[in-house]
Amino acid sequence: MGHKSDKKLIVNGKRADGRELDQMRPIEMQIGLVNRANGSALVKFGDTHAIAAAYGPRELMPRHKQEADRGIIRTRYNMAPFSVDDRKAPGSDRRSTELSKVIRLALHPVVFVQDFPKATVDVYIEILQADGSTRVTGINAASLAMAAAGVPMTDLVTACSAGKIDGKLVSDLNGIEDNFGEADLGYAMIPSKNMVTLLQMDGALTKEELVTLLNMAKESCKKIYEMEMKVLKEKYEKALE
Amino acid sequence: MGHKSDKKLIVNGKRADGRELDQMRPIEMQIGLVNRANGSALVKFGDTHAIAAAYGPRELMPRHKQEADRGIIRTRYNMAPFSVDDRKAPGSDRRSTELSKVIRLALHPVVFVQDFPKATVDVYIEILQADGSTRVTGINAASLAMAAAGVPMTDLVTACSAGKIDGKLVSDLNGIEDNFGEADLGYAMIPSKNMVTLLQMDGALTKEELVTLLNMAKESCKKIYEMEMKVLKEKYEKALE
Amino acid sequence: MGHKSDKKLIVNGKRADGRELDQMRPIEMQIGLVNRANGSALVKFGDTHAIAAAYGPRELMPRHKQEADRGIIRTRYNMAPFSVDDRKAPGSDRRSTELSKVIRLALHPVVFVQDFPKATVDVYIEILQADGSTRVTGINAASLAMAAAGVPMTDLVTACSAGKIDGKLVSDLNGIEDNFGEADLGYAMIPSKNMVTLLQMDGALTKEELVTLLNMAKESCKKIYEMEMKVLKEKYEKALE
Amino acid sequence: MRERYAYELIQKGMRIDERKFDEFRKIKIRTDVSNKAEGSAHVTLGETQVIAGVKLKTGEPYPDTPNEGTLIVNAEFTPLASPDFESGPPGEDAVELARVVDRGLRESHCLDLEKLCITPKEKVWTVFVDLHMINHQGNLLDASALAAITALHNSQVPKIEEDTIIRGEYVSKLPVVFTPVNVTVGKIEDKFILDPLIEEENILDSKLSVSVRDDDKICALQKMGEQGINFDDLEKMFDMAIKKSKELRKLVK
Amino acid sequence: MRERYAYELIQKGMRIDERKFDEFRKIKIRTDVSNKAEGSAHVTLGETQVIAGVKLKTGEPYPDTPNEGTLIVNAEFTPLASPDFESGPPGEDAVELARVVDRGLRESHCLDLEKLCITPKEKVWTVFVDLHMINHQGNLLDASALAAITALHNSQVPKIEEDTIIRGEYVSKLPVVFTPVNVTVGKIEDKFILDPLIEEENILDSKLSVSVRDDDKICALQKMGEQGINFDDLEKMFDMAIKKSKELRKLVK
Amino acid sequence: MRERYAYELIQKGMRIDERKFDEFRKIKIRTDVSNKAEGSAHVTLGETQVIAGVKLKTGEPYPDTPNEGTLIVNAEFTPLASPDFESGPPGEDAVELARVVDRGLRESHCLDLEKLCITPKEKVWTVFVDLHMINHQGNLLDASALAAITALHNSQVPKIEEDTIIRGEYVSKLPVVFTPVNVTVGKIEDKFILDPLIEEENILDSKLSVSVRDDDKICALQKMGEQGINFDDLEKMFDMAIKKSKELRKLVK
Repeated sequence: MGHKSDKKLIVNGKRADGRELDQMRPIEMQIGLVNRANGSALVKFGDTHAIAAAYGPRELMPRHKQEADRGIIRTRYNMAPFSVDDRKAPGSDRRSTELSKVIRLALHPVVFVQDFPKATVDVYIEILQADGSTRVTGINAASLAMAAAGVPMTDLVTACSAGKIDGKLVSDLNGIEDNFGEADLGYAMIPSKNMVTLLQMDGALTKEELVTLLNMAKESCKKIYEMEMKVLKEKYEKALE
Repeated sequence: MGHKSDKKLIVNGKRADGRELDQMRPIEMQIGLVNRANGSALVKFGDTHAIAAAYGPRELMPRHKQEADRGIIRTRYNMAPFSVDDRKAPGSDRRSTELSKVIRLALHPVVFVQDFPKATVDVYIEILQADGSTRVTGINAASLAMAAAGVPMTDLVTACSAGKIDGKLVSDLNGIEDNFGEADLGYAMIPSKNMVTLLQMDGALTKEELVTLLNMAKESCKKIYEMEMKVLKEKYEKALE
Repeated sequence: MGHKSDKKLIVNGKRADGRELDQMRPIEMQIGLVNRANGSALVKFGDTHAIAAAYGPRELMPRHKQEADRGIIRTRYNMAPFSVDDRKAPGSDRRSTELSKVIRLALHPVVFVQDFPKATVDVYIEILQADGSTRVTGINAASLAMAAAGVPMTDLVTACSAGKIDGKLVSDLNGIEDNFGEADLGYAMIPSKNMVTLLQMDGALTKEELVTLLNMAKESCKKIYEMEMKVLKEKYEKALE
Repeated sequence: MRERYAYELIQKGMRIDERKFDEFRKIKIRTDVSNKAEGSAHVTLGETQVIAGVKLKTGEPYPDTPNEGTLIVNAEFTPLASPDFESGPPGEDAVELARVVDRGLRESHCLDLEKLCITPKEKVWTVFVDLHMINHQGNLLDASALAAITALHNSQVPKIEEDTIIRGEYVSKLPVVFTPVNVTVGKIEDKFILDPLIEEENILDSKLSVSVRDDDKICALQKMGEQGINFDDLEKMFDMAIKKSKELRKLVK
Repeated sequence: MRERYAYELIQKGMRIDERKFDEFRKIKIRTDVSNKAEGSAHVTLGETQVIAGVKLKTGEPYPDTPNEGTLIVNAEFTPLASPDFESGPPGEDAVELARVVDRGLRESHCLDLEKLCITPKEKVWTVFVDLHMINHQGNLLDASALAAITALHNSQVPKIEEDTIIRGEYVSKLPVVFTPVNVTVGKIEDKFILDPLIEEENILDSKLSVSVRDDDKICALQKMGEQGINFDDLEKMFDMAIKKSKELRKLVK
Repeated sequence: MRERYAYELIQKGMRIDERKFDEFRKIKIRTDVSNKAEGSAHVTLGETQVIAGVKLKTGEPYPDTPNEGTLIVNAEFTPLASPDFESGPPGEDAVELARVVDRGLRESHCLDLEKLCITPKEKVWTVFVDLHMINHQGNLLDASALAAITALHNSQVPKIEEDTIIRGEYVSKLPVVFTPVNVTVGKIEDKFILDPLIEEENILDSKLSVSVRDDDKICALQKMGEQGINFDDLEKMFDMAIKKSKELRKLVK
């Protein structure tokens, strides 16, 4: 946030990539792909592509890490070295360590962990192409992958970003908007329960702006939720054929 | 040791900071502070500040590291990144690895390890400000922390430094004296038993100089011992009130 | 392979170090040296010196890595920091990781792993001086060390290199030939079974050249095998005296 | 035990240490606690203690901000501070804390980074803020953020002569223009509490960390904890944080 | 179970998925699958999937090749791709795969490295080929090598202005002059199979990876697996690899 | 078993291998044992074997000693040398050994570091002394120190042309001006022994490593072992070390 720049991100009321302020990029979702996993999904928010695979519930090893009365969730968020402008050195860094944690906590509220004591559900997210909003794209992919894997869940978690650029509040930041904008909100929720499970913001916003932004994010999540339900339904119908 | 320098460390028979040759810097000791630990202490030798916390005896994990007939002691000596002129990168290095070992062995002789089989006493030392003699300041803090924690011990371990600067033998080196002096002695002992438990020297000394230096260190330790007993006594008396 | 160079590696039909094309460097073998190990050997191919020590079969720890019905072999290939022109930083790197693996697999076929379930044979190879063909020199040392340790084996593994330099096929590459030649073959076999257990090549060879090279390597291995049997026999005879 | 007790009290509108839900423990702040640092602060929040130390080092600017100094925040969960902390590289909790404090400082633009440029494109000051945990009795994050901004306020810029830093001599104060403050709001069922004790932290459903600037703008948010937060509760949590931030900011000198 | 079945079928000259011994699974290759990369390829080999991404970076040349760019191949066995892969630094299998692919590319001289020199002795292009495993259903090595050479064929060299790489603008194609292809021949007792499924890989006695160039020259060999290979079988294995390499090479565009 | 036997013998004034308390095992020193090194030495102390290799590299001087070369000592407890050593980064014993040898060399000023300056403030020689354990039968420290100083004595300074080190060509000997020698005195109850076997090391109460220079000055001390040393015994231990150091020094050529 807040890199100084002469770049105009909004021209004549439209964003540099032609979108309206509250318009998300084209979204694609696909279930399957990684057939070694119990469930997997690919989600694209414009040029941001995230693939996720879920394994488990499976026995947690080493044993002394098991919990007797509940299962655990482990997540890994990882960017492919070629997913960004300057090659990213492989391996985890501070950013991916934090994101892996907040993603785990974003998914946790929907999972019946008490249904798989001593076991783990492992969710791996790979960012293949990064153009902003990677963590929320990854959460959507992860949520679909877990659902496809049959992990016991109350609902899907849906996620999106929003932010402030050139003084305006907008939905679904792309990479340039993320780098040169004034504020960036990462958001995930359980639509059926009106529960927020990821909330990260950096920037500088009045409380009123923040509340408006949250409402925009909530609206986006509703749309994403419908798409996710549709793709899951198609998957199941296809499976029943 | 032995950096060439034009710095005069002794002028008119007094050291740069105004001390006599055999004079230690002002010493402060305080017990408590880290109430999550079983025992803790802060010790200041002039501008060198060390805090230590002792945990245990507590069960040693993983289990295959336990010893059936005795407990173990683990120590960690660590410098805060801001404790030195040029920021120290966090994490252990070769120096701290060695110091953690010699500190552990300096403390070991007073501990009744056979009283806590399968368990460990963990002693953590943080150097918050470094102006020479950090390891010995840390040993004093550690010894007090262990005593305050009720670790079964025969006695306290007391520690101090001594050295040779500008051709003279002196007590309690500060940072500049350590860097530009001719020899540096790190020393710890169990006063009641006349036993030496830490002995490290670098420099170039005749045997006679070394023996003199050791006697100076022994004297210093006696004084430190009295201070330590006093602060412990106050602590206990306060506890009994 | 394939560094461009004006260096002539063959002059008047002889190699830079005076050898004929199919001539190996002087080979020395010695058993013993590391008496803490169950078996050890030093093998020299000219200026390439490798020492190997074998430990075991001994219990594999941690226990969850044990296999109920067979033992395992672990190998480590390591170059001493001073064994090469530019000091090598200590510790494993990608090259040594790969070589440790291919060496393990080169030795594996001769070992009766089912004879030591839950146990491990550990073979450590140190390159003290490197002048080409280090991995194959190391395999010969390892094979002798294992035999000397009494590891249950069907036969020895013998190893050598061959390659193409200045357009000619040659046996036993030295360091310069390895760096500036056109192809490099690493080869190990079990002579009595005509079985190849290491085969690595880099360069660019027609199939016909490759086959010729393999036959040269096979011949070299026969000679090495005789030397190895001789040194082992001497060892045993000496032991019986 | 203590957790169960804390839970039952909160149900009744009370807390173990008799505080109100929106009340912080007693705060003591000492500055200049490590004389090798360019600035430092020791924050005591009840029994919780954190030291922040600021060190300056010269380095290259980032290519996209050639005229600006850089800021790096690091946190050490020293094993000294809690029986639950272990030696070794920072775990995810330490990394998260450092990054949340970092964002609060960075996004508030509290440091005038352009004043930390020495030679454009070539040499700038790197400001290291190291957070050292001394005793963990809950709410390390708010204590750390408070220690960080206080240490920055009390830091000085060293003198440079012929490319060498002259340690101990300073040319100016560090250019601090805002005072962001962090307030974490804990949620347990339908109750909201500030400055949780460690026993309370262990029973919270979720937490929301809010970093607030002098002008009441919110500069960083981080939702923590295993449960979700009801969307409709967010505004209330922002209000609690903004209100309390004014009080905490007065303590920073 | 599946392994036993695969074994019994092979004894009878058959395979689980009804392929011939020298038949590869269906291959699909998509290029430009990651738009931040200078070039990329997604190879599907039956159910096995690998992505190769090429990134260019400027760096110093090696002292002994002052006029040549450099090539670095790296492989990530992401835990996504198989229940047997774990997070953490690359294990020996990932390192071996990367190094075998590297040797196949390097020894074939498929890249004209001299064209990747920017300023002799000072600045050259470093070509990173990152292999990202997506789904492991056997024969990752051949799929990776195919992805690598395809990605290189589809890569471009970025524009440089005043020492800065202009991302997204390109001046030329990467100078690829050969198309090495990798064919791994699996051996199980006296049978030889190509493109093993994972169930087949688990029962192979040994494998021989052969990298073949357009002119049928062999550029890299790597024997894998716990058992030896009969000396007299080697030539047959080379022949199988050379023959199949022509077929695979046609797929690279 | 062996330990118990060693203990009982020592009580009677005897040792397993029939040595006197102040007697070293037979020492053999070979130099130039690794021809890629600038100098090397292989020390055999009874069955204990250590190789020291010296390599020179150019680098920057430390800011506070701009006209001096630098010295780095590293020790590898290779798993080859003992069933108790493990692969992986150096443990605390290896680090301690390297640092004690380092201090003995450094504090004795045995190397004239000013002669290792190439260009003041910019370029100096870094001297790496790598200690490689080959067989551990006790007293690795004294053997290592002996190998280190011998290797330094036999090292040469490579030629430099146009900033490039010409490997294999040398311009001078390494400027070694002192010959520090390390003698470790072991203590078991009221007995003092030199050059302990590994069985003896395992039953020692404590050890004192003493590094002695040609002029009998003591340059480094390191107390090791789990028990304390009586203050009044120290002088006797120094005397033993100084006396024996003269004998060992004669072996260094």
